[in-house]
Amino acid sequence: MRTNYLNHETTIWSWLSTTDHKRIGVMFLVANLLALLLGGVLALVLRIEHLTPDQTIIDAATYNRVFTLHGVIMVWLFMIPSIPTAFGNFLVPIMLGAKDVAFPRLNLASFYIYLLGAAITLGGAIYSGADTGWTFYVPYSSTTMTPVLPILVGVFVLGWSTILTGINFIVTTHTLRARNMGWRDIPLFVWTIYGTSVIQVLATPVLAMTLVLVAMDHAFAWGFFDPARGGDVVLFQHIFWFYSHPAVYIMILPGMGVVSEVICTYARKDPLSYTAIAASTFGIAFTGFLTWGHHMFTSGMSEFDAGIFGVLSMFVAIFSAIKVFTWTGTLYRGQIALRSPLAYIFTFLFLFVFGGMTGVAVATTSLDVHWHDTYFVVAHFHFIMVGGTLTAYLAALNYWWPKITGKLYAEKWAMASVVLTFIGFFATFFPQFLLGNGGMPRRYFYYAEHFQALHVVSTVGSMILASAFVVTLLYLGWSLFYGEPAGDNPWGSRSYEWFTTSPPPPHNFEQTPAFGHRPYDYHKPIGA
Amino acid sequence: MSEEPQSSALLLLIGAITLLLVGVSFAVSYGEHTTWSSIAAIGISTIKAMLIVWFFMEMRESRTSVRVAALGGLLLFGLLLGLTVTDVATRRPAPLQVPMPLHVPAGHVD
Amino acid sequence: MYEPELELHFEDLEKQRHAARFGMWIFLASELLIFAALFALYFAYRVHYPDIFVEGVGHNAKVIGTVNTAILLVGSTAVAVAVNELRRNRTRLGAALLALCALAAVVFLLLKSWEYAKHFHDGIRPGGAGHFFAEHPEPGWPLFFTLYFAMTGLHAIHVAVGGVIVGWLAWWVARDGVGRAGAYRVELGALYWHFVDTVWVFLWAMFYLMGKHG
Amino acid sequence: MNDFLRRLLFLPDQGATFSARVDHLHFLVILVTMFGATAVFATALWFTWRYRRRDELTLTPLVRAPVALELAVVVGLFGLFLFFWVLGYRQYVRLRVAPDDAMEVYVTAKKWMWKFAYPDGRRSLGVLVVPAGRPVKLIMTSRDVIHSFYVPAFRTKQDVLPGRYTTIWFETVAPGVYRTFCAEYCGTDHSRMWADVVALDAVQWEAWRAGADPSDLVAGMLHGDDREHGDRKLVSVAFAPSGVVQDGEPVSMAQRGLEVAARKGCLSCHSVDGQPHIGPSFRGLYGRVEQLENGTVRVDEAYLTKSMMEPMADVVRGYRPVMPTYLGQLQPAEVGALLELIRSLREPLPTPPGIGYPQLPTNPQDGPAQSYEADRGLETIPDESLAPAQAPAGTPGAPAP
Repeated sequence: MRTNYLNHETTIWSWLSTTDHKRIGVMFLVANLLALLLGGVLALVLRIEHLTPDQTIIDAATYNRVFTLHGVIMVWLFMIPSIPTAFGNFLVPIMLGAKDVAFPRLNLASFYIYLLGAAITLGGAIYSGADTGWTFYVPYSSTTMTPVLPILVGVFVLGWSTILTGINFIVTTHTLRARNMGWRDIPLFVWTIYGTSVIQVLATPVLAMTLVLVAMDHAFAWGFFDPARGGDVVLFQHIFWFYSHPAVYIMILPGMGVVSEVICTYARKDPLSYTAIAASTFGIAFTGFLTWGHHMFTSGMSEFDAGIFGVLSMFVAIFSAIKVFTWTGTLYRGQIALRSPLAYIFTFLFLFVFGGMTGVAVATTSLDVHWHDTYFVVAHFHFIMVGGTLTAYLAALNYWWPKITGKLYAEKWAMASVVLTFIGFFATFFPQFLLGNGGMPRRYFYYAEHFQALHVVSTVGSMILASAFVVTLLYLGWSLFYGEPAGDNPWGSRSYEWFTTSPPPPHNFEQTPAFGHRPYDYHKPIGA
Repeated sequence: MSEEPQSSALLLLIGAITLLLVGVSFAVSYGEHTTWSSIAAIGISTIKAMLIVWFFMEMRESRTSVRVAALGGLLLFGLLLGLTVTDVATRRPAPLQVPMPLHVPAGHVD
Repeated sequence: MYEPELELHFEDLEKQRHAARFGMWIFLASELLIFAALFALYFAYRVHYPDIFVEGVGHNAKVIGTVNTAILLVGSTAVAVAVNELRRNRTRLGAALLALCALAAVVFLLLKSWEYAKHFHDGIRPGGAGHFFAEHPEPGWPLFFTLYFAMTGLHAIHVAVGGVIVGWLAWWVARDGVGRAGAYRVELGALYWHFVDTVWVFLWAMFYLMGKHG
Repeated sequence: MNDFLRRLLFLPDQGATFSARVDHLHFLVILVTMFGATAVFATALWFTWRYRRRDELTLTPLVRAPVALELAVVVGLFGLFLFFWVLGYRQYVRLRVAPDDAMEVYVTAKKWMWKFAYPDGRRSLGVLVVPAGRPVKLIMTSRDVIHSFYVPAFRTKQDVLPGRYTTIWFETVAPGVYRTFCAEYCGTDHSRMWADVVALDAVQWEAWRAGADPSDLVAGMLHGDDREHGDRKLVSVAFAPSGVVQDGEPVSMAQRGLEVAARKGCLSCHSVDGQPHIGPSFRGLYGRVEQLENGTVRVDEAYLTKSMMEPMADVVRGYRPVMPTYLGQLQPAEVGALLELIRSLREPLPTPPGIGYPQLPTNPQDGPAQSYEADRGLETIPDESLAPAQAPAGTPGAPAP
């Protein structure tokens, strides 16, 4: 058995003190999955509670804490770190032909900062949890009796972990590319991780300051936003959403990177236009910063500003549309093998475009007035986050599983979980669009009777979705022990990470790589 | 970020200019018209900041990637400032800040 | 004579130096955006309460602010020249100038704490506590001073960190006889100090110049 | 077509004049976007079938999208999105800016209840009575955290901010009862913070202004589903209104007492949830032993009735003697209802009363601050002083601010 990064040293301390980006990636992968399961359980509690209009299993105060924790855990412990820290850490250095990231020790530090932040947040949750929602709107968050401080501090610490990871990836992409690898030769996944890191580095500091201001308001009553002392609560929403809208692009961009990789490999075809995909990544990254105001159309912001934000929001939709157009175009005249990762990507394609289009509808200012803070918006962002990023995460998990563990998994079980995921997802969240249209507000414990039918359908759907994740864990766990060994390149891909052994050796390549071909030139035989 | 040293005299001169600008903006601030003196204060501060960044932080010889990083940060800084202040400035009717609880003078009709 | 060792995964020293500098500049961009939230609050509240902010500036000690600005600029110039001299292998002069800049940081913090003490004495405390706000009950006053304490306080923390960094660099340069090869590490500390100085230049204008004089 | 799509998308009744227009834009945008989404997915599926992998070796052609096609897609989509924005923004401005002749009502949002104060001094809790067919402009503010006045049937919503006025307007199309929700998360009972907009036709509106009880007027409107007004069902989606009028169940004495307290202005000095105010809070008052200037008294029906009729007799220590007398103002049934209300609030609220800003005493040596106003030297302002005009003779006006 050749020495690889898994078996060349196997003591616990070798894992905990490693600076090998692959091991850090695997540790992040495990941490992300745990966070996903915890957030998922909380989501199931919420759904079961909504089976009846009045109290079903928990009371109003507990319900408020559960949806706050569901939001905080899913956003900061799973969605934002998921693909960049797990797959970005593991793959970006290999895809660039480098031995490791630019600052290996900083990489390990950001993992431990992530664990510290997670510990503080979950500690605060277990202690008694906050009931402010993951958005911490003032003045409720500064006057509530529930202890908001631990969660604020926890998220503050998590923010620093993402900033450090972001700096690491940017510098790695700039300085550690293989000798003959120009900017047009790097895989598309690296482009999206690079774009995500730019947003992480430039947006997260504003979140850090926002959390500090809320903590000062809550703990010492400094009254930055205290209306009794002349404060203006809408200003909090400005600096909060200045971070939180780019944050949703931090969540979706890596997913788009996975889509580009998987489509090109399984269609065995060059992307329709490499520059279009790479450039639209930066289009999304930059215009993502311009559009935060569309979260505040009904918040008392001036109509003039609402108009500016409405127009700017339309720019972002354009770059997503370019990506979708290019992906669909890549399938044209390809050799498409419909395996489970590509099936996940089709789920992504349908749900992301469906969810994205409702985003355009919500950005049409007057329609947002009816939909704001209702289940329509809940459905919209779940279509993008669960339908988009989570399916891309599962696709990445299946696609790079042979490279990470060196084992293959049972294809038909994987296909079963894809179908289950799609059915479960659609049954859960499509009724919520109708609930939103019907006028059911968000974060409602008690609701009007005539919404109950749709809530029951949604709860049943969430059960199916949960079962899909269980199936995924089962067949991947099975393949860990009993899967037959995967070759270096089981899917026949031209991307660079498949040109080293799987699992890769400690320093990624036996000899420093000089790739003779570009990552997607499927129109030429290998090595020509 | 080159390796050959630039002339220290130039750096000292730039330092002197910034100190001079400190004196100028100190004097200007005593002007009667506060709005104009405020704009002048911000303007002179911007000049000082550009001098520091261009010479002291050697942006002059930096590679493009460094310039893009600096410009990106600055652009987003201005974006947050600009759109937030536009909101507050263009609110209709003028932002009516009232102490809490509300004190409505008799006969006041909004 | 100090010789930086080549990290294993960089091909050559030039790439390693550029990686360090570029990483530092990205870090400074993220630091700038930490201040962005507070600057946004300042200008938004200035639009809400223009006259209170103009009058509030009058309550700040303009002369001390100006002296502080001069001190930081002297520190910046010293650090810039120090980096330059180190490239000419003049280690002793470089170490001395770095020490001067660390001293500037200490003096700045002393003056700043004296200013805070004066405010506390006048009954101005963050959050609108203190008898000053009983005499000036209009809403907006607490905001101006809370923002003043928050922004200058955050900046003072950055000056303290900058002072420690430059002080440590001065000691390290003197001890290891750092010359041309190690100058790029001193440069990182210098970049951080210059950033802190640039932020103060604007804070000084906003809290000491943009309003009626005291 | 309009009604078919409205029911298909589970949209509530189109209660306000601009609801129909908003819905038409809604149908346009949803249909176009869903068509786009299905088209993309169908193309992808078709390509997957048409170009399915036949063997492992054949190379695929290098297909570059012609720049013209790429540009066409970008410009086309951007044009479509901008077109949506132009339509949407024009409607948004019309949604936000009220017509000048609109009737004004002051709204106060408070932790988990809506209070309405009419310019002529009339006040009501949880039920906003408006004339159908006339524009109504609500001038809203909040006493504690951000709430949001959301009427699904009118397709409009506006956050209610503490420390600032925000306005919302609508013009109801037909008489009816339209359920109103709080749409901005505001705490434990955020999901129970409902209200009802009751639109009355001209005759009933005049009856209400003359003092008729809204519950009698609305009761006729609620029962009998055949009350068709043209093609539109009168009551929007069979909502059961909360607040004053219960659909079917008898109105409990305590509930009626709360309504009387609101209408007679008791709530302007006495809070129901334990918050300190000008008068002692009703919450946890019944059965307590109160300290008077000299001696003590146990709070029972006799003391309460005596205090209503001769307020100056036994004033609880620490409260200013400002309560006006209600002698001759209250019918016996109303007095009974008020007593029932105070009796029903006997045990204090589970959550600590008076969730407010942590009090920062102005001068440490002054000792604990009494309330926001005293602490900052502002004179105390009663809660219900919102209505600007002088209250008519019938109802005792709030003590002068």
